Amino acid sequence: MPRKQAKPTAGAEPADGPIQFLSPDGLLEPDSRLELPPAVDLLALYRDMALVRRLDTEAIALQRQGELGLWPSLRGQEAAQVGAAYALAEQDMVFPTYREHGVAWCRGLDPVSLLGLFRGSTLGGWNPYERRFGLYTLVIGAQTLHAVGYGMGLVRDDVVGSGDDTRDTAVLVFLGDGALSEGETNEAFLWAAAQNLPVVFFCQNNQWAISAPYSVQSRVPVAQRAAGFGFPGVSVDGNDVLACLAATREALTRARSGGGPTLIEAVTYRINAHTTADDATRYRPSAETDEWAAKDPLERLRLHLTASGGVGDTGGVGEEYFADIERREQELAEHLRAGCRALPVPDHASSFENTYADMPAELKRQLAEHSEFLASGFLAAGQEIGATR
Amino acid sequence: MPRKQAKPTAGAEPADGPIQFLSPDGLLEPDSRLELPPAVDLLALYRDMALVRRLDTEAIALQRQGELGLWPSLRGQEAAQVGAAYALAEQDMVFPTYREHGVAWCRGLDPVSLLGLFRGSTLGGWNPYERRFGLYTLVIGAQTLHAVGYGMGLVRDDVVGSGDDTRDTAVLVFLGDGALSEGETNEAFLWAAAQNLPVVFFCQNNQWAISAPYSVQSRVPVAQRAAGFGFPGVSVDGNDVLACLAATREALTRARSGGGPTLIEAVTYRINAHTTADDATRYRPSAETDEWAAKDPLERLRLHLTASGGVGDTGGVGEEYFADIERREQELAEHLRAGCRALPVPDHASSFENTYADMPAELKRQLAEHSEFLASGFLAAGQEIGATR
Amino acid sequence: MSISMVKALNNGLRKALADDPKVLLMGEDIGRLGGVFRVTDGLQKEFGSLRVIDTPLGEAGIVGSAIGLALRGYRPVCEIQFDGFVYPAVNQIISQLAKLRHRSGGVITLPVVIRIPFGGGIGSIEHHSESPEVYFAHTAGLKVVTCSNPQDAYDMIRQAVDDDDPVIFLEPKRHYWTKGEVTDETSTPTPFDRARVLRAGTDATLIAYGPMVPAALEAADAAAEEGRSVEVIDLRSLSPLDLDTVRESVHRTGRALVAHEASLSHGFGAELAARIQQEEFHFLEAPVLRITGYDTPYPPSRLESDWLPGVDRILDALDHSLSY
Amino acid sequence: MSISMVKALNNGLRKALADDPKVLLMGEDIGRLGGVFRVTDGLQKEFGSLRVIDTPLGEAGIVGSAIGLALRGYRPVCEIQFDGFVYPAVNQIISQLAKLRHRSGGVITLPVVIRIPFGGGIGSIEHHSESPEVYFAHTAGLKVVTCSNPQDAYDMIRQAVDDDDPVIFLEPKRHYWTKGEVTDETSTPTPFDRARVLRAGTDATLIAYGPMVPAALEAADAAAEEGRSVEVIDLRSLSPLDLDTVRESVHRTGRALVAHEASLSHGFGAELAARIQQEEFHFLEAPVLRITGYDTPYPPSRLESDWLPGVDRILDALDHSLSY
Ligand SMILES: Cc1ncc(C[n+]2csc(CCOP(=O)(O)OP(=O)(O)O)c2C)c(N)n1
Ligand SMILES: Cc1ncc(C[n+]2csc(CCOP(=O)(O)OP(=O)(O)O)c2C)c(N)n1
Ligand SMILES: [Mg+2]
Ligand SMILES: [Mg+2]
Repeated sequence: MPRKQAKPTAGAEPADGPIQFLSPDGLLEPDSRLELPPAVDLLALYRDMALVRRLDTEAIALQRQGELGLWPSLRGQEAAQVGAAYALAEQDMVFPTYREHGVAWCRGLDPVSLLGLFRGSTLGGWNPYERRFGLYTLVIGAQTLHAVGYGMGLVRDDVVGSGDDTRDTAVLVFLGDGALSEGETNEAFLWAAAQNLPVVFFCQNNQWAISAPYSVQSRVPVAQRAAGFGFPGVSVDGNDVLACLAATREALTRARSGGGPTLIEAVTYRINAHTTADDATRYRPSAETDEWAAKDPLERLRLHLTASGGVGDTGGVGEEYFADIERREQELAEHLRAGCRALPVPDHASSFENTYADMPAELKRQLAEHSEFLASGFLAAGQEIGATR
Repeated sequence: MPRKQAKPTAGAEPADGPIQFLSPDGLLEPDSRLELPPAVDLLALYRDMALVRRLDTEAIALQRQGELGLWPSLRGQEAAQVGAAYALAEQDMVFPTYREHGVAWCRGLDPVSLLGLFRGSTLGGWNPYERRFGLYTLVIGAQTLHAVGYGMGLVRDDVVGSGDDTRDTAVLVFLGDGALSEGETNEAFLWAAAQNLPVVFFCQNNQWAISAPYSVQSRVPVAQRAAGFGFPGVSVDGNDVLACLAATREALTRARSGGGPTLIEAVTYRINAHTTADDATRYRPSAETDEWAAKDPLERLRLHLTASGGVGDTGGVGEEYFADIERREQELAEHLRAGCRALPVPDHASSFENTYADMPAELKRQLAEHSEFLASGFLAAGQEIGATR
Repeated sequence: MSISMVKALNNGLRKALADDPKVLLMGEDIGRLGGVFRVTDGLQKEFGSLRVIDTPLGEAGIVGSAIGLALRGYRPVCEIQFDGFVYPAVNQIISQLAKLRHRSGGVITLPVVIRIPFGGGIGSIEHHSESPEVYFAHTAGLKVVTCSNPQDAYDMIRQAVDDDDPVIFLEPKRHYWTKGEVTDETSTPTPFDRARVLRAGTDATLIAYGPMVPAALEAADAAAEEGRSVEVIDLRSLSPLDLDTVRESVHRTGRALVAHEASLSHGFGAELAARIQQEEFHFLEAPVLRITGYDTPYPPSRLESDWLPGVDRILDALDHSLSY
Repeated sequence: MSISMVKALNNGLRKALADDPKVLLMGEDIGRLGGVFRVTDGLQKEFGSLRVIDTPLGEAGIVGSAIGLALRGYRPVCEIQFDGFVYPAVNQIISQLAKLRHRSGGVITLPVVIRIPFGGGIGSIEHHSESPEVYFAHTAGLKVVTCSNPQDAYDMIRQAVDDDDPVIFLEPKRHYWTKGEVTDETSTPTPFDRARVLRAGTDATLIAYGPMVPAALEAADAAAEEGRSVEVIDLRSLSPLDLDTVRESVHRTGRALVAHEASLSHGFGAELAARIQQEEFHFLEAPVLRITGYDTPYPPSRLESDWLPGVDRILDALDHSLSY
């Protein structure tokens, strides 16, 4: 498959509003505020977005089948996540919320590992050090401070602004529009600013925090928040994978080189309900969802790729490319289904383990008592233990 | 005593930096960014600043004599506090930190009531509803959210933007530069902004949070923080009582009329140590303190008042004015000394009372047990009870 | 009328809003959505968005501004979406809400209710199944109550709103959908700070609250079949503690067991055991036993029915108690 | 060498910083000023401002960023300026710090120490005399320790820094200036999770920790003059609890008393009482008694010596215990 590079077609540029390269019709246009990234593999980008969407769709299906307790869908946010992830260097560290399945995918995590938390078979699911992708954080905003501390560690490790590209490191931390309202998030902003830390805050403003529209949180755009703390804020079309990639790349490069933090607002939309447990029809009109569906991040890139002359000089992309993606999607779906069902139900002892580095005597006693109880005659009647609903 | 009004003398205006009307040399100059308040009783302002300084000096003396456990001095911040307080309408509500003795004074509190908290004879000291002056808040930032809630109440009481000056009400909440870093303060900012609440945040940037210079908290000026949340921020010379008054008056007027919150930064200086328990020589050079002493807020107004032609058309203020202030200061000092020593040592039962609206049975039992213990033979040896240091 | 606990709470809140214009509800997603558990369903529509307030996403802000509202004469009822999200509000709860009456010598009254769906057993992910009651019960100045059935839910939420002290109102989320008869307001409900004997017995006293009450009753039923007479007490109020009711019972039975979901160490049972052993020292025939969650974080949901104390562990403990 | 507890902590932290470049100190005013109690005096000068960090004024930020630093391989020691200011950090402590090892199946190790000067008796204003130990001891995943003398302060702070679990390190501020012999590092200190019998006795066991230990010893002295032999245990570790040492003692003496400053209800003594009455049921000659602060906010300083439990109340309780 040829490595396709983005090259802008001529056209008017938007005067303000979020930075956008790729319009909903698939037209690629420059934007004076940001350089179009020079080396981008559009075909890979599209493929990953498509696979991530499939991952999401499959997880929803698994939830419906009762295999997962819950699933927070990323549908509509593929461009934001894949674009941001493509800007990462291997050594960069990522702190996600609970919705960054697309980033996890691009980081190379086995997608099955994302399911355990929602299946209730684990509280974690992967080794955060292996792919430099932190555990999902459900407490809104909490991870922003972990990112700050990690960034403080990078400074102390002397891997910021050394000039060595393979060493210099940044932190990319994700947050939602709702998370902007937590005190902890704002503390993270000010620590990062005051200490000029290599932390990029990537806020997916998907317009909703469960049922709260963005207007409940703020009357000014997300990116403006950063100025108040003294660091740059930038707003990009979150459904334009190129804009997301370009802005994140610029911010991460600055962060690695010692230029400090950036807040990126990716203006996007949560197409599905908050999670599979939510009913979005109670609080938002379907017209809004329809409007955003027309700005679909995958569709615009597909249009661009298939338009004659749309990608570089090679003309439109052919059917075999899409067929290949479809094949990979099928494989992925099967992998997820099989992997999900095969996720081990943890041993009862695992509830006790790793509470401390070494299990304290009292906890050992509790575990022994519990094991004995489970092994005792009571186990026979043990169907009803616990969940007396 | 004649009611003296501020009238600007001609002169250059500062291009940027904090808004200033009254220079350290006592020259009154206009500032294009803010209108000089039309009706200001400069003599009253100066007198209150002088009395407030004396209050502070006396409290420090009382602490040295062992009558108070601690005292947070306001020295250097008299203009900020008195200026802000003069902008209040009677119906406005004030939420202070622990250093707003000057505001308390202007609100008409008996200054003796300020001493109880620091003498350890009470945890409060006054009725916050009487003079619409909240209790001192020692937990940094906590009061900012109370101000927000109170402002929400005002909106619901329909006393915001009704157009009736005697009814429309605002909240003035004080905070320090250090308080800008607490998550709760930032939540207060965003709630006030998103709901357009009638809350004026008055930040005395006295350059220090105990030993932390402002640069530890932020790399941009205080007032800039507000823009990030979408409301106006303004910076004034905190040692210029007229600038403080004018900016607060403008902000409170806007708030009362439904125009939403404002953040005011009063750039000033904490001349003394953080409290009487602190040793500022450990962390800041005396040269800095000297520099700020030259910008003394009282001195500049005194210079202005005594300069021939300095106040309106009536010429310099005469000796009898200052003699009168001195008399009042003496009275105040005696009142404080006598009042402090006369503050009642609370009854042991008071520790138990008012924990709940009605004392629960268990607490009654504890109180009875405690009273019995105190009345028992053990009381004889009771000198050592408690503080085994 | 047989309704769910959710509906009972909804009715109670509606009544509170209708009775007193100073009552406000505030929290994340409580308006349009009606709360993630629908406890406030329809109330914003009925009372408007100034009285049923969709707040920004910040728990410190919710409780801190509720304090300010109370200072202005309002009676705010805050919803914390899940037990595990109350911690950002702990500073305002412990340092401000609990203390301002005392600090002000009784001048300040803060009739703030903080509703928290709590406990496990519904298959949730982490932070959604916590039992934080002791953090609040240990804090002087707060009242802490919990209901175990729709009638209590209806009565107690109204009593909490009427109360002049700050009340932490814990709702056992796994019983949200349990239905029960709820009679209307003509009845005179038990004061919400009193425990209630749900089942009389003579061999042992089983004390529970909120989520564990149905299991306690079930255990007593099972024990009865084996000829053991277990008295079951629903504490209802965790602070203040209705020790009289507990003592009267244990004094008779000589045996006490306490069940709760929270971790054993420093869980609610510790205080009960400490009280009972002190007050009924000469009358206890067995030590006070505790049937509780373990000293670990709440487990992933596939393990929760294993981890949570249930009927069988209660019966096991009962055997143990009776063996003394 | 006889030094104060402040100096002992200072020496311990200096040693920890010198021994391991990954050790960092962070907190408000800990650098130039050396902390409001001077525990970190001189350390920033010696180790630089990248290792001894003056942080912004935000406790959530301090603990949250300490977690991030630990994720990057550092061993941060946070100072919370006073007990009453730890609450803004409680969300990070309870939901993140305590749980991440468990959540990650043991992959994540967070060797974070949170130092908190705690307790009353120094004439401070409110929020400066709190005893929040139970909030942490009830939270699985945290270790909670406290020292009562300079030698322990020196040893235990180093053990806390070396420990791979998060440690809440409570410093009894009213004994900060108490001097005591401190031997250097050649000694082999008692593991910091073990209690220590400070004084042997046969008639009753008096259990204390941190601020109350000197009063407990004094009370035992006074009792000895009246011919009563009181064994005094300094718990040192509040979580995990060294129950073995407690049981062994109470088993012999048959009587237990617990003293602490925190409020009675759900205070630390509750758990001790619950354990002891269960484990030593047949050996107790009197109920476990608690000598504690009352169920009120901490009083203004003019009342604190009245409110705080002291030698006389301990002796009173001892009489009571022996009267059974
Ligand atoms: C501290 C905290 N409070 C409340 C919640 C409940 N909650 C879960 S997701 C959510 C909305 C988050 O919105 P946003 O930050 O915009 O992220 P999105 O879900 O849109 O990706 C809320 C309120 C939580 N997880 N944590
Ligand atoms: C939540 C909290 N953390 C820490 C403290 C300890 N403390 C008391 S005053 C202070 C500095 C406050 O500085 P600033 O806000 O600038 O007010 P200033 O004292 O200068 O008036 C600190 C850290 C506190 N009172 N509350
Ligand atoms: Mg969102
Ligand atoms: Mg300051």
